[in-house]
Amino acid sequence: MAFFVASILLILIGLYAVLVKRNIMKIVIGLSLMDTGVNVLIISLGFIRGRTAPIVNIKDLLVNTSSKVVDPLPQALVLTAIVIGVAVTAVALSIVMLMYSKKKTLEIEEYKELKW
Amino acid sequence: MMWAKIFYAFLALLGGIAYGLFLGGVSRKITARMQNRRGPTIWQNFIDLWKLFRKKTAISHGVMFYLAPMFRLVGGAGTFLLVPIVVGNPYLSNFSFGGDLIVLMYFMVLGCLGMALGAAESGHPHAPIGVTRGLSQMAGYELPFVISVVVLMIADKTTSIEGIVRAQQGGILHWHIFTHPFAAAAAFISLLGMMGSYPFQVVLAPQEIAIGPPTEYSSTFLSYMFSGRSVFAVAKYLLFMNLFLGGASNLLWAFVKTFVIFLWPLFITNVFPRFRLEQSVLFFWTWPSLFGLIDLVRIYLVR
Amino acid sequence: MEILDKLKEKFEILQSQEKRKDLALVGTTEKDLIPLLVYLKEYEGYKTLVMISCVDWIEEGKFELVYNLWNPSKKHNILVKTKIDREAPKFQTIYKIWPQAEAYEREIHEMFGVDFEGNPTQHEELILEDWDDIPPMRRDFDTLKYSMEKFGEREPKSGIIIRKQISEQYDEWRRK
Amino acid sequence: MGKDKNYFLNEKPEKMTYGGVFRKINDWARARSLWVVAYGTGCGSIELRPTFTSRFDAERLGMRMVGTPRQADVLIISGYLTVKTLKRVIRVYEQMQSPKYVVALGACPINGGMYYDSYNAINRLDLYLPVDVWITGCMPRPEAILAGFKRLQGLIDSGKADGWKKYIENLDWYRENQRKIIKNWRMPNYNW
Amino acid sequence: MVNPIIIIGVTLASAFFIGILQVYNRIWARVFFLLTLAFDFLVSGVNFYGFITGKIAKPILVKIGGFPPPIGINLLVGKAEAALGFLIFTIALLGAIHWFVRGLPQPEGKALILFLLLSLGATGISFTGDFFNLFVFVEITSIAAYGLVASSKDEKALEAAFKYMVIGSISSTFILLGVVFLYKATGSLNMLDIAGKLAGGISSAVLALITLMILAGLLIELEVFPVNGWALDVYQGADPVVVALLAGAAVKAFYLVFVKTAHYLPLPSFFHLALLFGGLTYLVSQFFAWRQKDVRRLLGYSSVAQLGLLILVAGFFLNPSVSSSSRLMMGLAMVLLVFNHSFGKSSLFLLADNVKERKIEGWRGVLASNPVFKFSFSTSVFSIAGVPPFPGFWAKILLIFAIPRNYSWVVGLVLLGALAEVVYYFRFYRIASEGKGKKVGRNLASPLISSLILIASVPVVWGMFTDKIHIPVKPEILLLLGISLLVYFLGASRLLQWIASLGVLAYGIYSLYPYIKPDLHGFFLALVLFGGAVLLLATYPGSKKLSSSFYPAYLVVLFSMAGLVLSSTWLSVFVFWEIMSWASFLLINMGKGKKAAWIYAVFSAAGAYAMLGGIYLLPSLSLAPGKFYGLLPAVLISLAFLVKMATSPLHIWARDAYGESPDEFTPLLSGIMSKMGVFGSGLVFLYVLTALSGAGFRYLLGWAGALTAFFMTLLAVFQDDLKKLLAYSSVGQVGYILIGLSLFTPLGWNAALYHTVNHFIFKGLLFVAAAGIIYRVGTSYLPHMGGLIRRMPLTFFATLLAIIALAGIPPLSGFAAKWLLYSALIEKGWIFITVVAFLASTLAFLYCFKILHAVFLGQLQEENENVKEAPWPIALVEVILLIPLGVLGAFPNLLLNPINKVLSGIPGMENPGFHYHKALGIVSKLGHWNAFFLMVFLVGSFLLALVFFALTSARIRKVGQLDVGYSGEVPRAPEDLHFGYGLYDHFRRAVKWLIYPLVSKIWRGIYQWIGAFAEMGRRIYTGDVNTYAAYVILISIIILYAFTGVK
Repeated sequence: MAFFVASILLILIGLYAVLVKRNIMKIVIGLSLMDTGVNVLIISLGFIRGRTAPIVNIKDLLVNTSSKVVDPLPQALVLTAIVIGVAVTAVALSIVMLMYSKKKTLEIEEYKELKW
Repeated sequence: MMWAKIFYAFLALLGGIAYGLFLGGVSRKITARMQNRRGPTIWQNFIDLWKLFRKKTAISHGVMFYLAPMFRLVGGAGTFLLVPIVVGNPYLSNFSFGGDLIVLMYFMVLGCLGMALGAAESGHPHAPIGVTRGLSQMAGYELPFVISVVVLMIADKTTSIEGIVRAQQGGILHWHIFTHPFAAAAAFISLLGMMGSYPFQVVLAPQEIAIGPPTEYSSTFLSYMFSGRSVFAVAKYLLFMNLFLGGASNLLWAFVKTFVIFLWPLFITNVFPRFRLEQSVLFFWTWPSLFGLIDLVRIYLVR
Repeated sequence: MEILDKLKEKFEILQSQEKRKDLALVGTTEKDLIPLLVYLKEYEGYKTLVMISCVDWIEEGKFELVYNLWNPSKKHNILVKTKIDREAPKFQTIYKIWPQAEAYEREIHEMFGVDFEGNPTQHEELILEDWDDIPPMRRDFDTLKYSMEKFGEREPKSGIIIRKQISEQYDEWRRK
Repeated sequence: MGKDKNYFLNEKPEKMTYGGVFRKINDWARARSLWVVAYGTGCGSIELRPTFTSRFDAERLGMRMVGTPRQADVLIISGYLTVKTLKRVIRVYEQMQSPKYVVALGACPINGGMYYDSYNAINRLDLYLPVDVWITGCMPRPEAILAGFKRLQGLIDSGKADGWKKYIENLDWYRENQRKIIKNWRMPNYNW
Repeated sequence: MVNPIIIIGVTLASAFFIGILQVYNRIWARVFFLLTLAFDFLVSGVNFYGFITGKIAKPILVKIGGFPPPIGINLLVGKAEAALGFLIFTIALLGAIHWFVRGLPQPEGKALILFLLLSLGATGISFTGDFFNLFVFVEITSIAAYGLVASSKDEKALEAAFKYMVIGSISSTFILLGVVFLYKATGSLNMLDIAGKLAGGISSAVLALITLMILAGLLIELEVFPVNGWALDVYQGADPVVVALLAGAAVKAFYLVFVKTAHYLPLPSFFHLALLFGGLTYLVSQFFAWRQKDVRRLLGYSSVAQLGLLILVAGFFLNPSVSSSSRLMMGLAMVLLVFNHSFGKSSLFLLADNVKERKIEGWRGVLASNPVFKFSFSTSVFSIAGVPPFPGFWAKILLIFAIPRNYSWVVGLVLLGALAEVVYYFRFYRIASEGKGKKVGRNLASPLISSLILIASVPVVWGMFTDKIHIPVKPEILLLLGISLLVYFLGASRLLQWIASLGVLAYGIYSLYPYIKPDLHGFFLALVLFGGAVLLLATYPGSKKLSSSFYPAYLVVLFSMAGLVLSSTWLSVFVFWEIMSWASFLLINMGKGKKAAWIYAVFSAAGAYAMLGGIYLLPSLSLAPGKFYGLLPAVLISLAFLVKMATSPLHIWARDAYGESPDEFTPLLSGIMSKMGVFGSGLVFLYVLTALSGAGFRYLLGWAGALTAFFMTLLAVFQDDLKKLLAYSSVGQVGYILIGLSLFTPLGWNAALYHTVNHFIFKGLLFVAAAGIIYRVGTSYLPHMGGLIRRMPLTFFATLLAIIALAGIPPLSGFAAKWLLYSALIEKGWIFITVVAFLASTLAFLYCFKILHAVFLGQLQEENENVKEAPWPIALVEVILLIPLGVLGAFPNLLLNPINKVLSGIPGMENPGFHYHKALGIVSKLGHWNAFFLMVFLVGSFLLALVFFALTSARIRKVGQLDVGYSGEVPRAPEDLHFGYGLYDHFRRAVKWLIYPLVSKIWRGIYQWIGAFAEMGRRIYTGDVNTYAAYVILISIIILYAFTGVK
């Protein structure tokens, strides 16, 4: 249960960074924080008290594993979610790099040309 | 039967032209007397007409210029013939079977518009100036006249002149001048505009635009216009007699009543200076129209 | 008049005379005339140019141009005169200073033949249309002969010389 | 139509008969209703004002002032004529419709009057226009003018007032005289 | 049937292969890229074709990795998914073509890969049947989109990409959370499986919350109102090809998923959610685009609005309480809207890429120089704005009639939005078509798309007229409309086109002749056909620079009017009314006044949409006298007709539209098209209002007609342009017809129908004569004409008779209408209206004289010296139209008898209110008028006077033009004497207070006010990422809170 609350907190922190910070690098960091928060949340959803990780590598887990193992599906989902989070952060950083090369500043005020 | 009607109508037309010229002579005499001078003989208009008619040479500016006097004469004569002199009498009701009051109101314009086009083709700037002034002033005095005519039509529930005259039979008090005084007032004020007499003498304005539209007309053309205008005047007097003074039971009464109506614009014309055009239009759209509206509302409420 | 003294210092005044309390006369050279006029207009308040007239001194072979100015505030008139050569009468226009001068100069040109450079309409006919002789106001122009020849011989009563007859009557009248 | 084309009556109007059964009546009517063109050419036109208004009232004779030469019968030359005014007077005269009459007031049209030696004023009017009635006086008073009009009416009645016929018949003589003093008929544009 | 997994597999593989190949040989990489796209296009095409022709009955289920649905991930490809797949790859292929034509952004390889990934992602989103798989494809599409948007490397693009990335990640976070919680709640990820579990509708609050979280994520992607700041910046900043792919394809995939999610997770309050956000976005974005300066941002607003509309449609489509027939129509409307928007919008974005200018002002004159650009630009703009033949128009009709009766206010909202769309799109079209010419880049893709739109609209039109909505129409009309479009291809010489169109019209008359029966429809059909034929005759020697598409548009207008008149239901009235309005807009746009055409388009669109709203409110669509359907439908429907008749408050478009339209078209516009307004108003009085109930409304219309007659005539007096003067006078005369109609008495309708024919004759004649004059003199400015009677005598005679008829002076036919009208007015007792009508007809004399004097009489100017008579076709038409004026003047019963026959068919109009008396002519209860006698009397006495004059007159001498009494002076030139300018300045001083342009000031005020409101409203998009993110969070909280309440 603690994991659940922690992940929500993590997401909120990330969200706070995105909403308030004026520095685009900090916004990207906020985003990745939110992403990890979500991943932790997914894992905590699948957690059943008193069971172990669904890695069937030791013998005693081979028989009726379904009762001894935590729900394996969220684990699988998280794997792809992490990969996607990495991809998104990579693209985001490349965009930030290009923006910095163009205007030599990370201040969000400079990037408000498109409005109304 | 039709040929007899036409013959009598032709006689009535000649009588109308003569009466018009006579009234013209009388008006010149009265105007002279009011200006403390002897003035011409009563028959002066006849002499002028004859002189113009027998002039030796004339000039023409084009086809429309050439036809305009005929338009004027035919327009005047047509208006005269559409108005019955004595209602009911087969010989003196002219061609009133041809059309009712609405036809007459549109017919009055034919003569003026025809003459206006001929004068405009003369190429002299005075002509269009005079015509535009005349038409604008017509827009002015047409409003009170229309209001009073509509009042009569709605009151008597007919649009034919005979119907209106029959509605006024039976004693002086039935005449529309007494039953609808305000409408009559509006109409008589607009009569001043129609006659083009002095407060509204904008069309011919001798001082400003040298006789206005007929500037370039001469000799025989002018005689046709002259007779057309005088018979047109008589037609208006007859119309007002039929609309407001209960029509005439016989020819004598017709002369008397038309002469009275003839005197009304005459006295006004000799004592007033000339309005500018916008003053005359605004005058017509305010005071006489208000009189007319009073009667119009009265009719609307009564109905 | 102090106005005349003031002018004397500033301009080369050939002749100055005070004809009446409200009328003075000043004669200057051809060169000094226009500056004098401008000075009078701007500084002395002679706002109005009443008229320009021309006198034909045939004996001296000179035309005399007289400019009449009027000072509305002081109610005072001043005549400014100059003499120009008669054979080739030429003078500058003052049309730019007083616009109405254009018409005056045009008339003088028509009547005397004085050529005002710069006047835009001086060659247009003003009064004499179709004129075919020397300018009529010149003293060497005989109007009677021109009139008789152009407008037709008037049948005079026999033996009467018109010009003499009128002048005699005039003398008798003066003597009475 | 060039700008300065000459719009004058140059071709000769064909002859006109002047007789017929109604001539007496027509002449009677023409005499009784003379319309004068309101064109004051000289100092005499101030005399016409009292003639036509209340004091002397020429309307008694059936005379009326009209604005345009087209409708007029009588052209009153009321004073000296310079070359400039003569041009306009001739043009007005030609715009009038015949039968038309000319009345000359004052001494100047007769023999140049006091301007006999002027370089500008003409000496004899009837060299240029046919004149029916001369009214002498260095500007005749309205009574004299009215007498003149009565005389004109008499002439018209008797059919002798045929100045307009004379003008048509020997137009060349008149034109030749006119050309002597009028070089060209183009008139300057006085827009000042 | 090809297994859809191939598309995904092949595209993915080739994307990475290109990455490698690109290093060695760039050309090969490009070829390979195009090959993959073509392959995908073919495969999706085959699937789509299979579904369309029914070969593939049920949806294809693809099990990935062999696992059955609830466990393994699977692709579920139904009819909608196949269609969307095909759409995505079509747009992608066309976008790619444009890229190659225009030049790829550097670095080339990466752009190609991202392009493939984007299209792959979009297809994946629509195909997948599993929620988590959906999240994965959403992420693939988003990442590819971030990359592509950033690929053009200028500040604007980078800024847009950054904002897109920030908001995109937030929305995908929402989706991911939703999906996972969904798994937690339902224990499954497969869509069908979950749908099975929640078939009974979501009862628990938690489930509702979860569904809303997913929907919120999707709504952010679907650019809903407050949160679409990022989308607008992307549309404005990014490379137009990318935007075309995004707006055209990617967003549609999200939309499909949004509909499927809402379908599988049946949330009770979903309908209200969709209604709120869809409607809000649609309406607000349309008005925000009102005064947009930047072209791409304007297109952005328009595409956001279209998406809002689609969300609204989805709301109704999935609403359980909606009847099955309207659900079918809503579905059809959805499909049409999706296709129409994708094609139209992507083509517009590609065109925007061609013109380097960003600001609208820069686009001035773009259409003038290159026809291909003009074709594709016009087709795309018209199809999006909902102009008839294109699918957008039919979608709008289906949408309107699918909305259930208790949500009628939504119809109002949709129509208002559509009107706003017309305003700003046609303002854009006006600016583009004004000005001389401007070079534009080469573009191959958008003409392809535009021709696709044209091809696609043919089956849609066929469908609409045959089965779906079944708008009953005479087959000849459709055939004739088709043929008249073919005339365009004879574009060689004007003469050939003229003769061809005459032939087509003759065939049209031949085929439609049996329909001319003695009823209201037959009467107006005769007017349209025969009147149109006469006016078409006069169009031949048109002005040099008239475009070659004049005659097809002219024929389309004619036959659409014929269709309108023959229609038996209100819907077909609306359809042909729209075809007529837009075809006439094209014709007016060919004249010199583009602004006039724009105002005309806006007003007629407003009228048409009001009519559509009114028709929606009618219980039955058939043209049959029903009971009183209430005032609102009557007012709304008659609004369209009043606009066309330019009645007083709605008249401001008339002067410039008539004045600046091509001279050849104006006779038709004023002669016949304004009569369609008369026909419509007649229908409204007959079939919507019953005699008793509509009295108040008719009295109001009577006053409107009277005031129109008065003010328009008064304004006509002071006009100095010939055609504008005739325009005002034409509108004024139509005011009289409106008075006659609104009397609703036999005599009144007699007057109205008589005046309809009369007005066609003399107004057609006047405009044809005006065309002849302008053709010869070169200008329509009155003071430059004068004295033309000497050069154009026939035109003068024709104009003279037309003017006498117009003024209503007795001998000619015009008077009959006036006499009938006044008798009817007095008989009915509307006395104040009679007075105003009389005064108006008196004022008519003023401009009658002005026309004749300023053009024909007075002095002939020097420059008009060698003007010849009007060209022979115009002279011929003048003579043709002259004859009826005289004949009808003498024998009015020639026209009154057929009108009586027409009216006798209508209940309550049997006795005509007058009869014929041998001696007195026409006798009504009130008065009499003997037309024949008056004509004989006038002509006879005129000839008599003429002969008497000729015999006794003095010798008359013809005198030159300048020989006038000019106080002795000689006038130097004609213009010294000609008085053609400021003829009524003295009258203007008297009525200055009456002609103050109050109404046009009000309309301009409204336009300005809405513009200002939109200007203020747009300020919420501050361009700052933080505020955008704040909006997103705020809105999602609102969604989660407000809509979980399980009602």
